[in-house]
Amino acid sequence: MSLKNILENWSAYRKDAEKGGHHKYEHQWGMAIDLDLCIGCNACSTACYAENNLAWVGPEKFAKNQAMHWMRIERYWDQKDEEYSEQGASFLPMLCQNCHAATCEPVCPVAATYHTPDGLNAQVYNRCIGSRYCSNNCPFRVRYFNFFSYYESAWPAPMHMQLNPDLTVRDKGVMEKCTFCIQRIREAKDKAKMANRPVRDGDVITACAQACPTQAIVFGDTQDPNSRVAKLWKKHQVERGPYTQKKPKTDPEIRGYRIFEELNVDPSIMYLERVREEV
Amino acid sequence: MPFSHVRLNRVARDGAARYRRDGGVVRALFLMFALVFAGWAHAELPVPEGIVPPEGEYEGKDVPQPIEFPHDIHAKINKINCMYCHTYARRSKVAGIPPTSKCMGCHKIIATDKPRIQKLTEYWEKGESPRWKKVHDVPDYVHFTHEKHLKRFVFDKGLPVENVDQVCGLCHGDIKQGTVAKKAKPLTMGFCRRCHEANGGPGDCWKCHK
Amino acid sequence: MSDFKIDRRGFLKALGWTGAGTALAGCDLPTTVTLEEGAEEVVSYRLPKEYAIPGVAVWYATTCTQCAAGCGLHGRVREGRVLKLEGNPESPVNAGRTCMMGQAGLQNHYNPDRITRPMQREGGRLVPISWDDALALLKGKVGKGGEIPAGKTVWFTGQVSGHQAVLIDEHLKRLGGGRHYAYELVSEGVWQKVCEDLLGDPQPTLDFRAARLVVSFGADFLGASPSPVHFAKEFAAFRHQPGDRGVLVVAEPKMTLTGASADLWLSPKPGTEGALALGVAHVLVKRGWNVVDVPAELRRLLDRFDPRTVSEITGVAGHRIQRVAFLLHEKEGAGLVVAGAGLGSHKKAYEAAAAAMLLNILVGNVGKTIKPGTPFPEPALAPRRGTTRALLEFAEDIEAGKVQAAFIYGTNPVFTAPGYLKMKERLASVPFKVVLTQFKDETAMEADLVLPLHSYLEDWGTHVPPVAERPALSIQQQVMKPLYGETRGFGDVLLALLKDLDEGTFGAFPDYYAYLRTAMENAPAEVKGGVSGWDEMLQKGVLLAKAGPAAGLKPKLVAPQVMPEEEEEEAGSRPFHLIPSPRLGMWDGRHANLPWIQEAPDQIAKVVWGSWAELHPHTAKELGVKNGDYVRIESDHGAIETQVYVHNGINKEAVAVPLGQGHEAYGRYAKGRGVNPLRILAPATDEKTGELALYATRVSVRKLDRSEKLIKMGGSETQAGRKLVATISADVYRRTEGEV
Amino acid sequence: MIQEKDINEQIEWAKINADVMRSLENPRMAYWVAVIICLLMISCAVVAEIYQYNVGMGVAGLNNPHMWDLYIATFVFWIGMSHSGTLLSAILHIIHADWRKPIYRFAEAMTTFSLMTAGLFPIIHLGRVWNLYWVLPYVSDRGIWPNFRSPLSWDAFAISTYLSASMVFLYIGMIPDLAICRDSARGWRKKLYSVLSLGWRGDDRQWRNFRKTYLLLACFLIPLAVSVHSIVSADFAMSIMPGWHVTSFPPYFVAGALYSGCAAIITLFVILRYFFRFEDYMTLPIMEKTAKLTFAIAMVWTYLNLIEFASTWYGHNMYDKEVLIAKATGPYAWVFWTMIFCGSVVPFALAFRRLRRHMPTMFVVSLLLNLGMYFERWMIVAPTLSLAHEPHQWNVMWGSIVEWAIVFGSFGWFGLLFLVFVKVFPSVSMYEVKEMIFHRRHHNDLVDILEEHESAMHKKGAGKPGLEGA
Repeated sequence: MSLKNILENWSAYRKDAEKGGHHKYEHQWGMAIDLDLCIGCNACSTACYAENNLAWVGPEKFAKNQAMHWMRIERYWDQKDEEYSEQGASFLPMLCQNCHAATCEPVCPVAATYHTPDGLNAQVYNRCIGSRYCSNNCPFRVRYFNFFSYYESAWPAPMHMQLNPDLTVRDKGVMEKCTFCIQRIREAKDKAKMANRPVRDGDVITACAQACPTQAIVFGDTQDPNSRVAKLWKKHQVERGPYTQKKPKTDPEIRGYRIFEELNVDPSIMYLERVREEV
Repeated sequence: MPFSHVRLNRVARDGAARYRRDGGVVRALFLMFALVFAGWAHAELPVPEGIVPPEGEYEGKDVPQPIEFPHDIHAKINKINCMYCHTYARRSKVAGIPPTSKCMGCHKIIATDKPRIQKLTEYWEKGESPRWKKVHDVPDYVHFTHEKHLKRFVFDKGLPVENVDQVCGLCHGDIKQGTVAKKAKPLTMGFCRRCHEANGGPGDCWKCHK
Repeated sequence: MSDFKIDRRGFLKALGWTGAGTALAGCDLPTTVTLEEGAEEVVSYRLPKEYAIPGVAVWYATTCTQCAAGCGLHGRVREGRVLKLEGNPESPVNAGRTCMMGQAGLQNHYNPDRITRPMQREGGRLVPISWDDALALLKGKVGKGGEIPAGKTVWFTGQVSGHQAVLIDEHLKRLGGGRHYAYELVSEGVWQKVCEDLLGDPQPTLDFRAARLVVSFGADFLGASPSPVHFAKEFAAFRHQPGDRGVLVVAEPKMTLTGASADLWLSPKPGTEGALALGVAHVLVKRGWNVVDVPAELRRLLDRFDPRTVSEITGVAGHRIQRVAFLLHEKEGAGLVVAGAGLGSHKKAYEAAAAAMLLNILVGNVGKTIKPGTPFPEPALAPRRGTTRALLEFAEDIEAGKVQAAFIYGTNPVFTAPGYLKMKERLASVPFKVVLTQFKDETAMEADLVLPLHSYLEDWGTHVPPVAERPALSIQQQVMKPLYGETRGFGDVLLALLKDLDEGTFGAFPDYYAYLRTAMENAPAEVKGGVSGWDEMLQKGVLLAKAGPAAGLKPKLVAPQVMPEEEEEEAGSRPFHLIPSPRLGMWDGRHANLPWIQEAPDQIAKVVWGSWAELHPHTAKELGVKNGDYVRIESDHGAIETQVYVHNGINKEAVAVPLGQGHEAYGRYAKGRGVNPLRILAPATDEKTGELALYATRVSVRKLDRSEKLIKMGGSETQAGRKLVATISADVYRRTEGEV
Repeated sequence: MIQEKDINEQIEWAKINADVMRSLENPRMAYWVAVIICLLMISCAVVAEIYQYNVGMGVAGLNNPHMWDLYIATFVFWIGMSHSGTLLSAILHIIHADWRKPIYRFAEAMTTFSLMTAGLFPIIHLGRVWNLYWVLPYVSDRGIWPNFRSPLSWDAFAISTYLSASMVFLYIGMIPDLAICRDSARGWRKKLYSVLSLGWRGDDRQWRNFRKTYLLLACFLIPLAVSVHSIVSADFAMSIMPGWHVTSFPPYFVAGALYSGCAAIITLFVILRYFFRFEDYMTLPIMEKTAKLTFAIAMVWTYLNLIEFASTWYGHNMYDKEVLIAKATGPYAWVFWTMIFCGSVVPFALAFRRLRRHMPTMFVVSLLLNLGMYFERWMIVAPTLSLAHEPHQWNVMWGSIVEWAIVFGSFGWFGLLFLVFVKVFPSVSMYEVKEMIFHRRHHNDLVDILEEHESAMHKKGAGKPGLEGA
């Protein structure tokens, strides 16, 4: 946040934070994740490790909940008390929801995390001082902190040759999280700019969405009405903004919902309900 | 804006410059001389109209290269365009070093008797490229693209391509005054930001930080 | 591919304008990239390809060899380094998608534990030698007039196909026709046999898109299957047919990845899946829902399997059996019953699979959802499907002294063979063992000669995917220059061997690349599939071949004898069935050396970096164990000790220990983690096919007074009343869902 | 019962000086032992901190849900501790409760030192402490500024202001006493005091200015003190987390702060009284008054606690409720109930006259109260993090040896600062005690006092003690 921003856009920041987000959007990147298609196979998670220079931490630190998986597949047993879990397991791909009214943003003392004109929660690694307030204030718990310096341990030569030059390798003391593959977005936008055309739907696809064997993840610009993701949002009557969905609670016929919507954080990821045959 | 933060910045910048000038009397003297030189050099290089040049000077140190490549001969005397050799600049985020084959393209014939060229030929015949020393660099967490800057300042403005050196010079100084390149601008965040604010570049952190 | 010469240390610095940054951490710590002028080096291309631009990525098409499925890949290469793998959209196997193993391929390629020099056994230990010595040694043993007598040299490999397979055949032919064993632990030999016998086609096409109901008897087609990504893709299409959602029923003793997404997950006692299938058949016939008439013999058999009896045998409730039968009837002709490893691992596996196939025939699925196979037009290139039988036969042949020299490639028998086979000792009795590998795995440790191979991203080859929408040939292209000077391509090594034996035929080819290129350019048209030029082949990466002649499906009704004649012995002292379950990711243990795979939680138990034993809550209560407690799992052939994870996705009579851990070698990331359940298998094979009966071991489980925190992901096992994963019923869904 | 006097009104000025000066004389063995212990505690912390700095925050056992833990709890604890001084010296000064006079000095010192301790913790807990200065708004070449919406950057301002203000307040209040010390000291102390007493001669003009300044600072300090802990509470209240997002947090925190502060005062009261033989000044009645004050605040705190529980309970916010129930029944239950016991039950000991007058009891009680208050801070930070909205990330942690070592060391740091203070500066305000006695002699009648004062100023005789100190 430069002084310019503070002085000129302060009220805008404040008001629009209540309305949910930035004062003017170029894009509003978003996702739709179909939980009925998700088979919980971990492909997205591993793809994320490969794309985003995620450090693997090893068993000891994993045991301490210090793992760094931006994309984690949560598995829940919904029929824990029955004899057998006859409807299988419930899988939930959980990643940063890039909320428009993000709770992580206002609390960062140095504005290392802020809302971009693309509708993303940016995390500027080299501005972060590691107060970890943002992670504390994230209802989804999807912000991961570099508790140690993993460079030597996670990428012993020649593994470091795999590192993606389009992102920083985060060092100890820095908060990090899913960026919706900002490097891919940036590349697509640069390409579009060089060709003097707007970014088209399908120009950007995140690593997880690209890998997903069942294509359960759809990524795109929810602001562009013709994008696949925007159509999905419309179809399932999920809208941007605070928790005032058209969907009446009684009507179960629309599968779309956003997690912790009632907190009014206005997430950018719509989940589609899992369907199960009543047999 | 109620009060000019530009002024504040100038204060700060001078502070930064002063900070940079700590380094003993010798260096200070050298630097004073250099500033004079730089000022003169700057006068040499016109700024295309419609561009507010980024403020800030920097006195880079001399970097000995494996071959003392004479930019002056190529660019100043022979008027070779920057992008003839640094051809990736308009197609990629990096300007790149010209492939050895490109050098040999001319120097199979031209000036083959010069020691520098013979050294080059050695490399070529060994099937290697010279290991140049990197002079201009931005931190690893910065995303800078040459292509977009060239598009904005050269092609979109319809600036004649033979004057591209004026645009390059905004951040690289007047390279063609000397032989091997020497850092002439601070290339710090303040340097970039001031130019962005003056020329309406993006102010979004994530445009440049990765 | 990028055409500049530079040593590996300089690699990152190559075109360092962006390259150097990659190696270095981004924040203001000592690891930060230095901005000091002249501190870093920049090396330019020497003679660049026109498409090679520093800072701009180039994509090369290649083929994944992390499992035998042969998915098409695109490798993202920048500054000469492969950075990321994505699926090749043109591949009929994966259509642009990948699985976690494919993603982790990078770590296989960049693995710090790769061996970089040939090694020879000298007095018990492996010492580095030069390639010349290695080849000389090979020449002396298996070269022209080598020590090894004709016909005594064998190849023991994983599933191979394409020109590598051709060259292996050529090699064996020239050595007097030794045998080529193709061994895959995760295989479906039984199912293939059943298809061959009952349908007359070993590999019919399973059309998920045409199916509205899939009943799986222990077939983990989404997870450990011949082609996980392909089936996942098909499954997605099957699940979301516009307006009509496919229903998945899975019957298996331990919940696999497939079972986890089932609408109805049934847990028959291990080994009783066949009975369950017959129970369903019984209902079908009794209700007259069968579309083909049933021979009297079969009818007599089915009479014995009324729901009540069957639910006694299997422990599955009667109304569930009725329900499955009804579903099959309701979706008549649009159902698909598959059987796989889950049950293909008991002594009666064949019969059980036959019973499953019986259901298909009864409700007339054959021809509708089960269609004639589409074999690859060129049999010589077709995959040599790996089976577990191959392993057993290899072991026998070693005993019988039929093996004097063994070339081992693409598999790790010492680790994956059941303990009772004593593969280590057996191999020792083979005079000359050559292991071609990237890593010092358990088998390599036993070798007389270890030849370091390129990683699959450095190597050339062709692969024919075993399962695909249509027959195809996937080209494995070198994606980046080899990391190490001393490694060689598998094809190159084969070619070297062959040149020595038959200079006339193979002398013309300087290297495998040349051979491959010639072979492909002169390949028959139906293989090339319309693509002519070599460059175009490389660009596409996959050639869509014309299907060869398929055997028509001739369904045959038999009466499978699913019940064992005598009751299982030692059931008393060994109450539990051991289920050494393969899993997507770790597979049969070949990926235990990839940190990304180790750190990726198991899909069901969410445990990382180790082994665990899955137990049903009821069983756990009886044993008085909870998560993290250590138990001793003991069979007649040994015991293993590991921690417990309790969940209700496993049969009460079963204890599942996942495969893949318990390596004694295989690099820093794999060595000494967890336990290997294969160590304690009881010798048992399927009676008909002789396939290894993986799940036929009875064990006892005893609590140890040792307990540690189970290293797993996730705090709460339930959603704790939140709306995280919401579930709605399918009929509601059907009323509303149009196409997306 | 007989109304007994707060202080013996017949003490001679000279005796007061002598008594207080005695506390500055060369220390006894016990003092050095205490110093050594403090130094050892500090060295624990220093070693731990160096290790943490080099290896990473992970060694403190922090993890994904528990991004904050004891560091922040301790930070809040020390901040709270700091409020007592202001309470006694400023608030009671303004409401003319003159019984505060013998004891406010060390309370004031306590304020400053606990702030100096608290200030360390935000620094210790930063992931990249070398960039600490980024939270301050300074003009930089990069033209970027801190995020003024973040409670953490408010903390930075609030605490630094409070610290500087209370230091000045402490110092100003000491000047006349320093002059007294100067007159009787020799050696390095002479030099020190002469510099610090700013040439105080105790003449009329100086006194007038002095009183103005003192009153002014007092008025300035009171709102500051209240705001500081409100802002600290904002670190939690401004968040969205269940158990943190509570409207009543600012008053709750301030009450808690005064509470722990008073408890600490009692502790130090007892210690000083015992070691420095201050029975004449730190008298039982004063102790009683302090105890009563503490008791009142304890009740306020308890009340606010109940308010918070009730609002959570009837608020029917699922997440809040879960956290509350988990606090009472979950793995942290023993901490929670200890806190309730120490914070709300133990203070009833202060309701009994006999106990109030029994020093050892008061000592133990005050320690218990502070233990309770420490646990309170812990219970604010940890449980919320261990089970917030996302059940998948639920996890309980108890901190690591490194974390505990640093927390432990902070007490040593505070102790050391205080030990140094009591030996270098008079821990009882001599001139104010004299004032107090003077007032008492004249029945606290302000008018009389002023007249007396005037006359005293006029016919100032050599033997006749005046207000100007000895």
